Amino acid sequence: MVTTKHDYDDIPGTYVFDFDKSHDGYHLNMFCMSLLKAENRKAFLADEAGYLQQFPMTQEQRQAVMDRDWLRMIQLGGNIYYTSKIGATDGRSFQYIAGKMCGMSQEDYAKMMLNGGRPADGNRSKSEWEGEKANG
Amino acid sequence: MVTTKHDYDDIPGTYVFDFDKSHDGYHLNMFCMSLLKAENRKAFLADEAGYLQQFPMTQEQRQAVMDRDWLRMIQLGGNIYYTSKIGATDGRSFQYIAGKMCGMSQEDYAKMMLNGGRPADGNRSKSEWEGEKANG
Amino acid sequence: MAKILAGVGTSHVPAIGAAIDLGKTQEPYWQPIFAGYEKSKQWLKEVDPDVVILVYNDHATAFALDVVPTFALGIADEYQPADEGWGPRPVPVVKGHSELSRHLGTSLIFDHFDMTIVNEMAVDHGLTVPLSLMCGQPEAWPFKVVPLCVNVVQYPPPTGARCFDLGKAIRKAVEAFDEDLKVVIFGTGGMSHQLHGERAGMINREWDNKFLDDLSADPQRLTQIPHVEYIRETGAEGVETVMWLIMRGALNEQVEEVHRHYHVPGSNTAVGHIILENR
Amino acid sequence: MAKILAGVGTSHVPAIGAAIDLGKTQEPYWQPIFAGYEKSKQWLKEVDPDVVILVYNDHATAFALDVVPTFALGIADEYQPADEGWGPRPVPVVKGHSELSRHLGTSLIFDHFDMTIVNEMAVDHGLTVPLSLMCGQPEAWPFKVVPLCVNVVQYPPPTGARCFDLGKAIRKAVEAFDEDLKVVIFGTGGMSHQLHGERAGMINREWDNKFLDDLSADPQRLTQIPHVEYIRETGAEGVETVMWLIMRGALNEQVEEVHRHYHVPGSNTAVGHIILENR
Ligand SMILES: [Fe+3]
Ligand SMILES: [Fe+3]
Repeated sequence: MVTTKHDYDDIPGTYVFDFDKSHDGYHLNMFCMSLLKAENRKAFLADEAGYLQQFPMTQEQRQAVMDRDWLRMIQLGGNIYYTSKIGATDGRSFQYIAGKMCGMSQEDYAKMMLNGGRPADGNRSKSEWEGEKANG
Repeated sequence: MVTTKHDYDDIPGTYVFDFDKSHDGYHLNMFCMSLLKAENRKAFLADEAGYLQQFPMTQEQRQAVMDRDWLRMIQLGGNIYYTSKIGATDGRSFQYIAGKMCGMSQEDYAKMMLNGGRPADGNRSKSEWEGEKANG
Repeated sequence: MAKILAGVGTSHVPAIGAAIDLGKTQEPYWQPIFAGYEKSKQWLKEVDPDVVILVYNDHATAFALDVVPTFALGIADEYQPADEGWGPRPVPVVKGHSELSRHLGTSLIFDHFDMTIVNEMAVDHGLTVPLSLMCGQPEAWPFKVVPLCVNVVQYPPPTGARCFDLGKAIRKAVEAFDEDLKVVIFGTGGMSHQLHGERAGMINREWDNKFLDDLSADPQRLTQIPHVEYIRETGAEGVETVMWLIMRGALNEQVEEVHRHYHVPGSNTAVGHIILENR
Repeated sequence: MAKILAGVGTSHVPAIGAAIDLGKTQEPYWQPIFAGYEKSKQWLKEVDPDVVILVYNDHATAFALDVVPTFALGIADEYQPADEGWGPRPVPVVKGHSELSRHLGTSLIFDHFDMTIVNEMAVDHGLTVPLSLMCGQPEAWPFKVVPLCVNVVQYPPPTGARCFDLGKAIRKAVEAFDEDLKVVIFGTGGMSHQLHGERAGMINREWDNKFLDDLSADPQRLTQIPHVEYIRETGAEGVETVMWLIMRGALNEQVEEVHRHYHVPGSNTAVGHIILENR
């Protein structure tokens, strides 16, 4: 495995969905894609573990899905446009998922957005985050 | 309908599969694509007219398929890589279809190929064909 | 001869589509967003285009990760609104201008753009939300659409410079089309949004507005912005604003900004909108 | 550092694959075709590449007319031989070099080639027949493959000049890849063939051989051949020979022709084959 450095590696709290991520997350994301169909959503909710066995994902990816660990899914190659289909299947809003990923309640996240969103200042590079939380 | 002139219009016995042809032949070709699957080949052979109704082709296209009019299919937007799947479904060789399109028996066509193929001389432009047959 | 009269930049947030479809446009949360499009709707009615070239991205709907085209051009007669998981949006079918599309496809490939040609495709909120924002809720869309779908989901998207050059090639092709058509081009997506990770919800109002300024004042600068700057400054998914440069490239060097609207928040993102007329 | 050592041009006629799979290679009809590849098999064993970049076209197998990419680059770990209607060919699975593919994809998009990126795809005779011709019938293919699938079915294919430039960009990307790899590039398809219409079966031995001559003597001339000339002179489907120019573009300006083979007929077409070494 060649580990390439990228100009975006220094950006905090961000997992650029490049070819490496896409490669690692392929089957996780294609599982999410299957949830576009109502009958698949039903089958998934009825037996999550069984449904996930159809897809050659890693066990870690399956666990992250079953735990609804939204951040972990992203770290394991999930793409937000795909994983949010799991949220839709659960009847969760996008803001709920977004909040979870940054450790905020849906209410606090929504309030942050109403107040103009998370500022760019303090959130541009990893060094700005060292020792402190995301600047929300 | 805008009718565009092309630099290839003058080439005889040739139906360049451009976007116009692709547009007109889309459903005909997608029907052919369905024959990649064994169960579809079986269903098609069992009830050709019924099977073709699934595809929003023109009636003329359907008739050309049922008549195995290989040249007509091409003229109506079929692409040879697609229509040859009908030949494969019938258990016909590619040379049989090729011969039919140029009005030759499979034997004569095969013999022409063994003798070096149809020459380019005399087959480059429509004017060379006027009043005579293809130079085989 | 066909002619491009103007360009429109606009966000295409899915929640905006839902707000329209559910009749929530007058609610306090949504009202300020839609207010910014009132003038635009009037403007578009007056321009009355025959065709809109609509640059957008698909969001894991018509395309998945098996096959990801950088530039996919639709050449069909119509495009069905996609079922994104909760039924298709209740909007009219999108009628294509297949002849213009085919002409564009041929011209672009000969001009060395490596287009993916699409004969059949459902269109998601990325394409239909801009139509709703600019046209409201008509029985039928008042113009035909040439969809141009750009990959911005799987990194790397095309560069800003490539997008701008594609816009120029589109303009050249449109102007060579042998039918009198009034054409408007939409660049959609963006602006600031980071939809994932611990930095979700980032908004950079200053950066976004400088981008809007320079669409008329200094588009060349915009073509030189590297992807990493979009990602760092406006959020990972903010890189999709690069699609606006296709629209900009299709316009004259000199354009007039006739309308601008910027609002935060539209769900998780900034909503940006601009209208540029050729002069 | 990775390095491209040589290029191979070869036809990829499906009937050749069938002849191999059915054990007919020594029959009088087929023997002269396969005889021309004996030296090539030996040559390839000696070069012993780690990776082959295999330029080919799909024939209504993995891609249909709904979505037609001009250039589709595979980045998967493996590719299954496709079922083209009578079961998959009995050949080994094709192992990808995903890391090199991903590196190529990124580099090419930043170099303004509008690649379609493919994470999963079956590969038809266009890819597997050249492998059989060059390697025989091994238990496993002796190298990894980066598949590059080019549209030559729906007109227009990319121009010869664009193909040549893509070859150059591939070479640049390969040479920037941070692992010692011996790479060979195959350009496949062609030569003379007209598979449809009243002119089916046309063969132009003279034109084909001039093309083979100029791959080493004057590749610049070849990049200027318009599609209409391929179609008129070598048959409508003969235009797929344009793919050989991607191979040629990836080599040095000066190359040595170490082997050539030309035979008529291979089913409906001319079978052409060449090996060019960088020098
Ligand atoms: Fe978007
Ligand atoms: Fe081929």
